[in-house]
Amino acid sequence: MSQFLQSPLSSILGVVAFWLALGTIGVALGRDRDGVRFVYPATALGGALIAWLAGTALGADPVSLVLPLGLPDLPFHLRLDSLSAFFLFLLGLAVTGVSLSAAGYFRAGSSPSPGLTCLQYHVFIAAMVMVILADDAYAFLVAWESMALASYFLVTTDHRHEEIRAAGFLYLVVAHVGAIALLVCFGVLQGQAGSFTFDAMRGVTIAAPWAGVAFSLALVGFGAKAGFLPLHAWLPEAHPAAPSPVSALMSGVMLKTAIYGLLRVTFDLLHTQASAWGVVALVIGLVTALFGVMFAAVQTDMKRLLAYSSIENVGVVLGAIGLAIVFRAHGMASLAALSLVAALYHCLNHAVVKSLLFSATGAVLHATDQRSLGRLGGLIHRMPWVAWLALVGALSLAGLPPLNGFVSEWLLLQSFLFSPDIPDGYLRMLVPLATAALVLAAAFAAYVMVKFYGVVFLGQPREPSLETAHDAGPWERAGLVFLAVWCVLLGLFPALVIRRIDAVTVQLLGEGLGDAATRDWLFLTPMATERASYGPALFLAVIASAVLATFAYVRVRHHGRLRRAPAWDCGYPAQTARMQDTAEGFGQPVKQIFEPFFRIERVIPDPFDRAPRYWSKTEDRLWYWLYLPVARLVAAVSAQVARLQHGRIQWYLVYSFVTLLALLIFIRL
Amino acid sequence: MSPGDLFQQVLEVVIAVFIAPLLVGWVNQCRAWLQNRTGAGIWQPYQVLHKLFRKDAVVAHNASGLFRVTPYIVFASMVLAASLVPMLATALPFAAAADVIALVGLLALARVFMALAAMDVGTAFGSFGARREMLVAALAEPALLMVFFMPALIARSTSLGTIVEALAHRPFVLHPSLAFAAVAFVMVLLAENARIPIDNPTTHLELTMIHEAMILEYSGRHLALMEWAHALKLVIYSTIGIALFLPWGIAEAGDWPGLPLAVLAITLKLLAGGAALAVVESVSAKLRIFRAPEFLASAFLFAVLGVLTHLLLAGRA
Amino acid sequence: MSLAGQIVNLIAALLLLVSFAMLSQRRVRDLVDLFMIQGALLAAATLVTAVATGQSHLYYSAALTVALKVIVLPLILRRVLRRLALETDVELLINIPTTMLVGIALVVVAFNMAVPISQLAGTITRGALGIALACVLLAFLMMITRRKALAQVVGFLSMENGLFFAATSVTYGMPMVVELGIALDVLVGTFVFGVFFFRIRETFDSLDTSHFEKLKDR
Amino acid sequence: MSEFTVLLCVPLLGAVILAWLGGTARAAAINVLFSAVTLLAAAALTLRVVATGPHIVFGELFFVDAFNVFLVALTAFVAFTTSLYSGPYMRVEIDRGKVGPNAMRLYHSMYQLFVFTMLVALTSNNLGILWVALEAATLATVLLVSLYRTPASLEAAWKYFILCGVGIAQALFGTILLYLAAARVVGEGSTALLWTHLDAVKDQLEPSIVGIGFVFLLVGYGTKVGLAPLHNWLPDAHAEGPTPVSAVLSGLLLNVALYAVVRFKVLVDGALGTPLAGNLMMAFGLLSVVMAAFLLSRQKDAKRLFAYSSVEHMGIITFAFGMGGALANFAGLLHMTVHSLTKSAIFFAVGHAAQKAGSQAIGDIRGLVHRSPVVAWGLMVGTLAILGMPPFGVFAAEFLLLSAAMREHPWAAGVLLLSLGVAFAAVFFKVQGMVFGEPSLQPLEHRPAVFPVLVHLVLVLMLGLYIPPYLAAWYREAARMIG
Repeated sequence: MSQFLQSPLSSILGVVAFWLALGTIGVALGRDRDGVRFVYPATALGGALIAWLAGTALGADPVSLVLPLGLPDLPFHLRLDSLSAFFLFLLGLAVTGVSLSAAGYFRAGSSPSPGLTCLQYHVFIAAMVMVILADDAYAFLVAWESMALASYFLVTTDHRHEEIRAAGFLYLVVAHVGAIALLVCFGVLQGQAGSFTFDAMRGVTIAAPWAGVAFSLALVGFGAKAGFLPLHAWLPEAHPAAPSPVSALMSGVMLKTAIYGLLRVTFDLLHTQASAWGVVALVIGLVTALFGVMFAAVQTDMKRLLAYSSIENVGVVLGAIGLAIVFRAHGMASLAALSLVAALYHCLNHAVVKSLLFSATGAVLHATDQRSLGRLGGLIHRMPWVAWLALVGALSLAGLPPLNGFVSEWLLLQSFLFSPDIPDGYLRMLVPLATAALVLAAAFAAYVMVKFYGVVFLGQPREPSLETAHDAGPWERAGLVFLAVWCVLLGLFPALVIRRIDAVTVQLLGEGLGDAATRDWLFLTPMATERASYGPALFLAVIASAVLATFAYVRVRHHGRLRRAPAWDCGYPAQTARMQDTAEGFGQPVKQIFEPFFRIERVIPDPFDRAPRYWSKTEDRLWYWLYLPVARLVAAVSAQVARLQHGRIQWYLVYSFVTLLALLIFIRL
Repeated sequence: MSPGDLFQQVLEVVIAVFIAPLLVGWVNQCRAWLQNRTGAGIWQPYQVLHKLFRKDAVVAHNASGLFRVTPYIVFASMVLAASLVPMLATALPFAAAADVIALVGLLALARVFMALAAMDVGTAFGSFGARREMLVAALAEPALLMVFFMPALIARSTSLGTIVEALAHRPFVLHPSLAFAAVAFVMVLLAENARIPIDNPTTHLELTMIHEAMILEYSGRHLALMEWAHALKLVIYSTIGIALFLPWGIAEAGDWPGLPLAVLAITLKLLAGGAALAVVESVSAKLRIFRAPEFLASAFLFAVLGVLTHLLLAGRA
Repeated sequence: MSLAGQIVNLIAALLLLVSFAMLSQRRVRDLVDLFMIQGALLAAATLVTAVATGQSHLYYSAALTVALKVIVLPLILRRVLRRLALETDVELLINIPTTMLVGIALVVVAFNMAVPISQLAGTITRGALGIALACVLLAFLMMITRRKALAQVVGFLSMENGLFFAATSVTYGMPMVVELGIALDVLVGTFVFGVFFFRIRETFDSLDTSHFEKLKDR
Repeated sequence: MSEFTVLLCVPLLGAVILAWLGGTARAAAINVLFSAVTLLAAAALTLRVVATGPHIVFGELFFVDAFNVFLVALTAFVAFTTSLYSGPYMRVEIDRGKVGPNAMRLYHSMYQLFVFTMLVALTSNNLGILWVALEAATLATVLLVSLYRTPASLEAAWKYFILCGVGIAQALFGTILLYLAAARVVGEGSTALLWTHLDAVKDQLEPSIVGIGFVFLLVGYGTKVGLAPLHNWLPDAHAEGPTPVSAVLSGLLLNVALYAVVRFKVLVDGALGTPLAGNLMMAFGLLSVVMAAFLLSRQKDAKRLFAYSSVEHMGIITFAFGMGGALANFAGLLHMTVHSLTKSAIFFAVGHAAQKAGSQAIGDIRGLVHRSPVVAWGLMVGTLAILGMPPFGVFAAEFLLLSAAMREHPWAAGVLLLSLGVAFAAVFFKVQGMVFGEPSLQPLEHRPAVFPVLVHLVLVLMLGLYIPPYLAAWYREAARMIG
């Protein structure tokens, strides 16, 4: 056992191998659905083990390993340092919770070929681990694309539907474009360092123009995976298409691997140079965040809504990273550490929360077969477990204290507050705007979450079939509880977590938050107590005691009588579920306020219409500004090229002839 | 944390909780005077609360546990918020638990619960009330945060106690940016406390109400707690405004003799503030709900402008 | 220049003339005749070179040329023509004067191209390389301008002739084993062409390559 | 060397015997048997060459070194797996009345003959024989392409024949010029065309002749490689012939033609001392990649789609060899291997799919995964592999190539990457529609031959994750030889 502990890296590889074995077992079990299901708890066990191993590796010395795989001159290099340990920890947590609920989710009928899904699922998580562990470009790209492929297959599990195939295609194409950008990025780094190993890249400081190129490519490459604007289009398509546990992992963990990559390249390999990079990241991040939340507010599909919310959160993380880069470039390492901690904490929170919420939607989907918000409602009565646990997630995602979502937001706002220390005037002017964007996004996140939770779980059921919805099974409950408990723990004891995370900032920036942040386990004081402090545990204690005191006061002083009656509703007699506010209703004011963001098509009936129809579609402008023009351009070029291939043999002979003559003349010149 | 501090803390909370209905009564009375009515008297809110507490709670068939627990959570949140705002003195032991950002978060927590509870019953009014409330909040909350940032930048701290101390007890400096913040804050206050021009606390006119629509299904003790919390919120906002923009007279840590003076100061300021609020409400008309975002957006803009101004001026200095 | 060289040059000039004649010829049957003449000229040139240089394998080469290109291939082609009762006129894609002009340009290019090479060659016949290259290019041009499958095949074979002539003129022919291999390929190729004509005829009722424009990406 | 004799004689003997027995029921088994013996001989030869170095056989007429023995092994392997595949595939075609016994006799005989010509072309030391063998390969396959005697197949075969015939005629002219240059150095006669001799004196060859000769050779053999704009025969021939023929055309013939180009490039480089040959190859390679990438999205026929993909990949490999240097050559060799394996596997899968759908049109093949999951996943995985997705070998090769290209020709790397991206989107969109979705297919009367598909893909996967040291050493040696 002690030996096992001494080498967390090889133990983690052991878990990866174990997962791959589980996947193979899944295929072997094939169509025996219930048999396949019970593979997942074992997966969860592996996830927990990884989380624990990674937890111990945080702050420890980096461990390296070379596997005898890969290219002849470039075997797979692996490395476990604090940065990778942190992301592995995040992965472990999410995988544990999601796999537990996956054991409940993958019931009969959930997937046409459960064995295959099981294999893809395990390859997916194994590939994510390898992405995080990879320490050379080849291993990284292999793991990266394996991850993309496995998740693509998972997204298209239900590929009989045209739109799911379209979603999968879009996803894989964007992923591939990203991978190409990464390949070039590593190529640039390699050109300077002379080797594809990260160790070699780490060892050199790359000259300015090339470093900038590498950073931009990394931003594009990782942005395509993380969903930074304008490479986000795949995300709201692919997430809803996938089975819910997979959506959970994609949103919760896979997006974070992109963040991991960005951090790895920017801080570890490029040693963060120009403050301009940070500005770019900050702007893109916050625009992405705002964009994500605006679109989340107008969605009518619960998984799409969550997907857009993921875009928002990833944008926030990117904004935080951008700020960290700016601070770092101006030599303010401790402030950079603060922003970076905020970014990392947000990643961790989002991983747990999104896993929780997607798993909850999985349970809802299972119980009701409905994804559309217009056909849900009132599930808190039928599915109390899922509803109450989802409430934790929704509140956390809304960024409310004392849950975890608030902690990272708080840290980030703190770091924004210190940005006036930046010596650059223009930057200082930019920061208030950025702060405004951030708080706006955060406030709308609450709007979105109220919409999500209220429409799905509260109110009256909008469809009669919902009356028979069943609550989640024991496995799903276990997974949800696990994740919800982590939401609460991460919310209540941030100081303890940050004490650990600080190892990452020390690794990346050479300086962490230091003692100030970690002195007190109860209060979070990143700078100094008098400057800012936040004590969620005390916070909760006061609220809880106030609730109890009020309750006791009311009961003792007055009474606890309660009568049930029909809802009053200002006395309107006939109340149907259709009279409740809808998801579209929630979207309407946002559409109105932020109209330029959206591309809205409406059909509005005129007053004399015999069969009035109202119909409206809200779309992403970028789809029309970027994606379709590119597709059209390629199609146009193809059409031109295809004119050459017109079928007449004489012309083909002319091509050969002309080529020959041209070359002969060329060579005589 | 000395026992004295703790006492001060508890005292503040208790005062805030128990004067809250009084402030509402005072504002209503002022409004009545301004409208040439006699008014119900400043003690009326206490009687209403008492009445509500005695009545049975009637709960809709469709209401879930969330609906019933919400009044307690909302009330408790307001209590905690009250304990964070320096009303009489700046030395508050609980203040370490939450700074301004957390305070905003806390208010948001209460609001989200209220909105969810409003949606819980599944009536038309409840859900649109919730939606409107969240929309208003989504614009007001950022504005509020930006308002807080300005003094926070001045004091280089987000802890409310430190900010107020810095503003109140340091050598007098004119901060032009605070003017922007003050305007923005007042606008947020109006919006967040369901006041005209955003909402009308006295109407049940279906198309315009926000706050009332949300608590429409509440009755008995639940309604009492909701109303009380609402009143408390007004106190909190008022005291925040006072602490940030008119902080003079507040007692410093350990400054026991200063306390009576502080009590007097805060009473006067609250009376004046309540009257001012009544004036504002009486001279302005309720906005159409579609215009509310514009109102709030300008509040947000003011706050951002304030921060920008601060940075610009600080940059020159 | 030796007499043999002069004779070879004369034959080369005749070859070029035949090439132009093929380019301007509309009738398939006449094309085959011209091809036969070309083969005969090629054999003659090889023979002259063989006599002049005493390279024994050139005799075999000449014999092979006669056997293959003067006897067997024209025989096969004529047989095909008769069996398929092919219509006589060859449709052109470009009119003949234009083709001729392009052809002359090609001859200029070919000569220009060949000059530096032929100066390096050690053979008595090296001056003919330009003509050989011109023959190749003209045959190429003929394939481009003809629509009938058979005309294309004749062009292809004529190109092969040009290549043989080039080999003879600059290097006194390729090694025997290679030459045999090439001859075998040409022979088999012609057989395959023959098989093809029947299949095409069976399927399309004509040997016009304008039927062959279905496979395209336009 | 007995292995070598066996290697060349067995397919020839097979061609003769199958010309006689090829129409019978056992013909497929006999075909497999001959291919298996060839494979064994190739394996034995490979082992011997690996152990003892290059060999020259039959009075210098043939020789084997690291470069060609690896292609011999690959050729024999793909020929073997294709023969395995061809049995069940052609049985369906017979059952459906698309081919009769005579056609099958021709098919089997020509199949073996084709393998024979490939092996001769690879092992020949005489550049003239190389030419003869490649021309013979055209002749052997041209009738296979038109085996079904449909109008489209005839058209395809005709274009194949004429374009490759004309092309290879240019190559002959190039060979003559090279012979002229060589004869000036080593004297006339057979030795002047022996590669081993030429290689030794390559720096004494007259540059101007060799330069012009290379143009002819490149245009000539480049036509067979399928380099744009000389590639026009390729999609037609691949699409209209029987699928096993498409598989060997893509998997073997293109490789061997490229092999010829590379052999000549070595000589030309030596003679010229400038990177002219390499630059020309790079230009052709790049043009092929770009053209193919943009043509891919217009394809409606599944096999034609993958034929264009072959053009693209041959372009990449040509680019790699054109760039030269240890890394790029290594990448090129690896790419040759994995492209052969993957592309033939894809053709196997596509063939079965087309048989099930009764049509090769992409639009008619839908939901393959419901009807025959293994074939469907073979197609899907093969496609992803060929599109350069890790963890497959094609990615490894492209990674190496691009890393070399980025260092030396960054702009070219950009063009390559752009084209790869376009190709990815184009091909993947179509294949996704074939594999997934609502099924449109009939079950087949025979079990499809999935073993060859799986074997190829497993090998490709392995090459992406792990290149065995001896294989790597062998590639390195070959890469060193071709400069």
